[in-house]
Amino acid sequence: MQNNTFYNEVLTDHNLHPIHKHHLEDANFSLEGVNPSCGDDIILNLKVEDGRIVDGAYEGDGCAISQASADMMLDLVIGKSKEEAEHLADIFLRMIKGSITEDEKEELEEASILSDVSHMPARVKCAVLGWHTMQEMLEEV
Amino acid sequence: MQNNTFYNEVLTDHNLHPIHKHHLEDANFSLEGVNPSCGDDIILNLKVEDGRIVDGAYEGDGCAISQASADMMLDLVIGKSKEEAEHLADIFLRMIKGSITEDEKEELEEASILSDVSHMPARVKCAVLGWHTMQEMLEEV
Amino acid sequence: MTEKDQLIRKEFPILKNRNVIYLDNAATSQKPPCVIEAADQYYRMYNANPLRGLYALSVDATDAYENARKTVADFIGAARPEEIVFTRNASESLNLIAYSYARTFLKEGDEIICTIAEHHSNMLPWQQAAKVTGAKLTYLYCEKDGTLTPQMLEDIITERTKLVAVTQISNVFGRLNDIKGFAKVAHDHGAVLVADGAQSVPHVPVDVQDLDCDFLAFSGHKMFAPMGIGALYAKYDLLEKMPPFLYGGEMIEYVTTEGATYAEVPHKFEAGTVNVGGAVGLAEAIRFMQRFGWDLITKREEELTVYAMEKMKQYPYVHVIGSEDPKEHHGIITFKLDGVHPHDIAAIFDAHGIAVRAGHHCAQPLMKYLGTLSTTRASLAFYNNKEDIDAFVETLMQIRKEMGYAE
Amino acid sequence: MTEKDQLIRKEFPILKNRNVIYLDNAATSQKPPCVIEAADQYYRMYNANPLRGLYALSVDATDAYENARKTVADFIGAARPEEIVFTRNASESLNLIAYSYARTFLKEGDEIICTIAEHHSNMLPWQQAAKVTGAKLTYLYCEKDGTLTPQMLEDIITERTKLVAVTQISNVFGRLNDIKGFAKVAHDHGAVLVADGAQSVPHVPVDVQDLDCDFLAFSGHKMFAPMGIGALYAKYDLLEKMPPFLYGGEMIEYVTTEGATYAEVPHKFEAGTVNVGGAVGLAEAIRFMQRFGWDLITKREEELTVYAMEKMKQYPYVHVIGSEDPKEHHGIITFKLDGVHPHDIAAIFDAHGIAVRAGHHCAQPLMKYLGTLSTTRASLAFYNNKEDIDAFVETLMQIRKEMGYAE
Ligand SMILES: Cc1ncc(COP(=O)(O)O)c(C=O)c1O
Ligand SMILES: Cc1ncc(COP(=O)(O)O)c(C=O)c1O
Repeated sequence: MQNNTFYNEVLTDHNLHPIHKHHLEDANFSLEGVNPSCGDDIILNLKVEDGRIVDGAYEGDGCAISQASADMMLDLVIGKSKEEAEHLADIFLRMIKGSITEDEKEELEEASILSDVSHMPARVKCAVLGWHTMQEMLEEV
Repeated sequence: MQNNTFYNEVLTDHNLHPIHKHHLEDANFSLEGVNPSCGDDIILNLKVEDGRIVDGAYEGDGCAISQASADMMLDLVIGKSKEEAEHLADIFLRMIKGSITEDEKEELEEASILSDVSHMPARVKCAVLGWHTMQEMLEEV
Repeated sequence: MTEKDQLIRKEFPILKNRNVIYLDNAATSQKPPCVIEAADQYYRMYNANPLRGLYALSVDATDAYENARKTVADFIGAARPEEIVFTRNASESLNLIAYSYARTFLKEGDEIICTIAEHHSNMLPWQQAAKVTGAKLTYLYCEKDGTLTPQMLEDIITERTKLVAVTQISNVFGRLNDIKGFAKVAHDHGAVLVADGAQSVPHVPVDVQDLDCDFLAFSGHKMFAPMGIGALYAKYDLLEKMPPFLYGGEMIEYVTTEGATYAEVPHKFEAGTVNVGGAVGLAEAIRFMQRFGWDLITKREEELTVYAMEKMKQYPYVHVIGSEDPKEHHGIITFKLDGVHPHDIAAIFDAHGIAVRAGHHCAQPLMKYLGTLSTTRASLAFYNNKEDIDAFVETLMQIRKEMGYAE
Repeated sequence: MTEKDQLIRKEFPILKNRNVIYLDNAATSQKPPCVIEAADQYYRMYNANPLRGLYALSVDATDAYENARKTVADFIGAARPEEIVFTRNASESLNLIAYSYARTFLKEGDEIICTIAEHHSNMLPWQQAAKVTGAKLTYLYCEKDGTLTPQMLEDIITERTKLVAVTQISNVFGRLNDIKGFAKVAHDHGAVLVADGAQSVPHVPVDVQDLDCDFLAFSGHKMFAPMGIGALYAKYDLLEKMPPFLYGGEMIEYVTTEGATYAEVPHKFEAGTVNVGGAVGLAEAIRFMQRFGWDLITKREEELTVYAMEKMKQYPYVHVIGSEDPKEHHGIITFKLDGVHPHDIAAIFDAHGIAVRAGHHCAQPLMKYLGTLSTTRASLAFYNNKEDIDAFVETLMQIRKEMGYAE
């Protein structure tokens, strides 16, 4: 019996004890992202001031990968400028496609533990749900 | 190269030089029989008096089997009573299904050369076209 | 493994080749070599375009195809081979009924009833037929444990009801519905009964004449046959009066620039070159099942279901959907595990070499009715054994821990 | 046999096993072992229900299926894999267009044009679509030798014409039509161009982007692949705007009791469990063709056609339908033999171990236009050789004698 499941402590911790899964009173940007095939569904809320993400949170339902990915994303982008967040999203999405450098991977900090998803085609959509939602949202900022 | 084709002299002769392929002025029964899948098409004409087939002929188009079969059938039934003709049709159709006795086969005279059609499923409809048409017609007599 | 287990397992080398514990049989079954080889043998010795050929190969291909039809007809107790139309899968069979029968014979004011427990393939075609004809689609709601009785149909059926669609075995609950009873109620009110046999034909003996259903749809690939071949059973007189569905070669009698007349049943529903290889594979799959026999198949599947559900009952975090009685599951065990999303459950099973399915099981309206978005399903075939169940349950009880729960 | 002949023949053991000279390739081709084995290998190592599975086997099955789609897309030069919908055969592909596109976007007063030379599968769906929508179906008549030019379309097309259906290679004449030219005329008048590729995709290089056709339908079984798999190519934006055809599992996004939203192109057109084994077989058949290459395939087929037609010309009782130039036949030689019915011709060929086809070739309106009910057709593949042609011609010249004629 193999036992190298990909659900390590960092991932399960973000899933069971998310830091950013809550309502955000004073958000000025809000967008729902869904994965029809999985039923994953998150609502991403950001508070953006002067082109900088000053706060963020998400709500919703989904598998551990979609939830933990959104939580780690918010860890990473809160406090960053729109451009920095877009840059990170770009790296993350390329990581999931399997094409980034080690240096870039480091920029993703904890979120880099999801790199194995590149070998799990059925879960790609879960991992990128939060990031795609943020990307789309930032186009409006 | 095998050479046992089933087109022997009797068959080809009835096809190329049919005795009964012509118009019949004073027919009192006429019916068209067709094989949609092959395009075989014959019009059978009989002159029936007092329950006896006193004359018969056919017209139409089709493969050698359908034409020769109709010609041999008319050879056989002209001069016979309705019941005798029906009896022969019954034997013929059973021959094509592969289930008659040698004695019965003899009753069919020349038409018995078509017994091999029982091994040629695609040609069964050709061989029985004339006979089926006659059967249907005799129901009206 | 028992000796019997080993004997059966020998027929499914993929399980060993891939070292997989395969518990997704409701999605598709594995194929024994005899089925694969029957199709091969056809291609190696008899392949031709059947039906119109005047040469030996084509006659052989026609025989192979029509004999397969007869095997299928006999297997489900049809009155005659012509009552079997070969299709691609159960979904196409159901669409054929919806396009040819429902769209022709139903009209505004009429009613279609289907149950809330249907697979999308036995629901969407009726939604569409209703939309196009103006008929009304009414849902028959099962109880939360999946119970559906003819009496429940009796309570909602009306004289306007023209078609009732019910699955014989639900792919979520695994419960065997009383098709004979439903057919009686439908007929008493002048409606036809469409049975979805996708999950039943592979797992329980089916006799369409006894059930008296008007239509039965099923797929080969769920019963050890290749993909790409399925069947529609319909009563002969219905097929006679239904218009064609797909138009083209092989289904006509005469064609002119103005229109066409159509070939005899069942050919009028089989447009274009038919799938002889698939039909031959399906016939061999049926003979394969018959060699083992229904006794063995149903007994093994039931024993394993009982064994699995007894074990699962011990574990408080797991909740099986449907009846508490394993005998009402026919090898289909759909469940929730507290605190873990089904997709994560399936992924962890996969990491342990176990194939189960997670999601809505093509039954979103049923999921919604049950108050969930998705569930996990283990589904058995008679080639599964106790070791499979042991591994399944052992892994199941580990998942919450792997996901960070204390227990 | 030349060395090359022998090399190619090794790929088709059925011809030796059955000792048959197979000249009915336009009906269906024989299958090389590599194709049979590719499907087998799938069933032995990768079989699962694809698309929704979260376990390794299912991921493998999905890859196998989607890679096959890519192989097909590349083979015909599609802009992207999503432009390929897998179907059962060319007939189903054409019906899909008729049901989903024509019945949705055509209305009373509109016009459909199809040629008189079409196979029933590219004519009956339009007759039906015309009947249901109230559009008018107009026939474009070819010349008696099969000639069809874009100018002839230009002469009859109107601003009301919304769809034009033309075969790329007729299964009776064998002539290659100028689809690019037809597409241009159709587009200039705001119509879409449906090309029937059933006879062309197996025999000549096809590049849909160069042709600029909107739809292309073809079958696997005529190009060395198993039966039961075919394809529809359509431009992406057309697929996007077309409604689904068959409804059921795997083609939806969300389903409620009220209705549904549909999956992305091409999945929205692939209801129910897909035929992975068939798709894998088709992809291998394409690689098989690519290993030999178009140069070899088209050259051999042309040489054999020239060789056969030169010989046939010597015999005064035989009359080939279509062009006098063998290069315009693409391996399809349809003919009449004076005084002998095609069914008898085919039966005599069969007695000599030669498989040819006799009948209307699913083109009754064309037969009628040519003033006949049926004809005989020999059709080649690149695995045929000169010995086949010699035997064919020798037998052909014997038939009248066997039928009782002096010569
Ligand atoms: C020109 C043409 N179109 C369409 C078809 C239909 O192909 P299928 O029978 O595989 O659907 C054929 C084959 O018979 C054909 O020759
Ligand atoms: C109950 C039920 N009906 C219909 C289907 C559809 O079968 P297929 O996908 O083979 O068309 C399935 C299989 O998924 C099923 O479980």
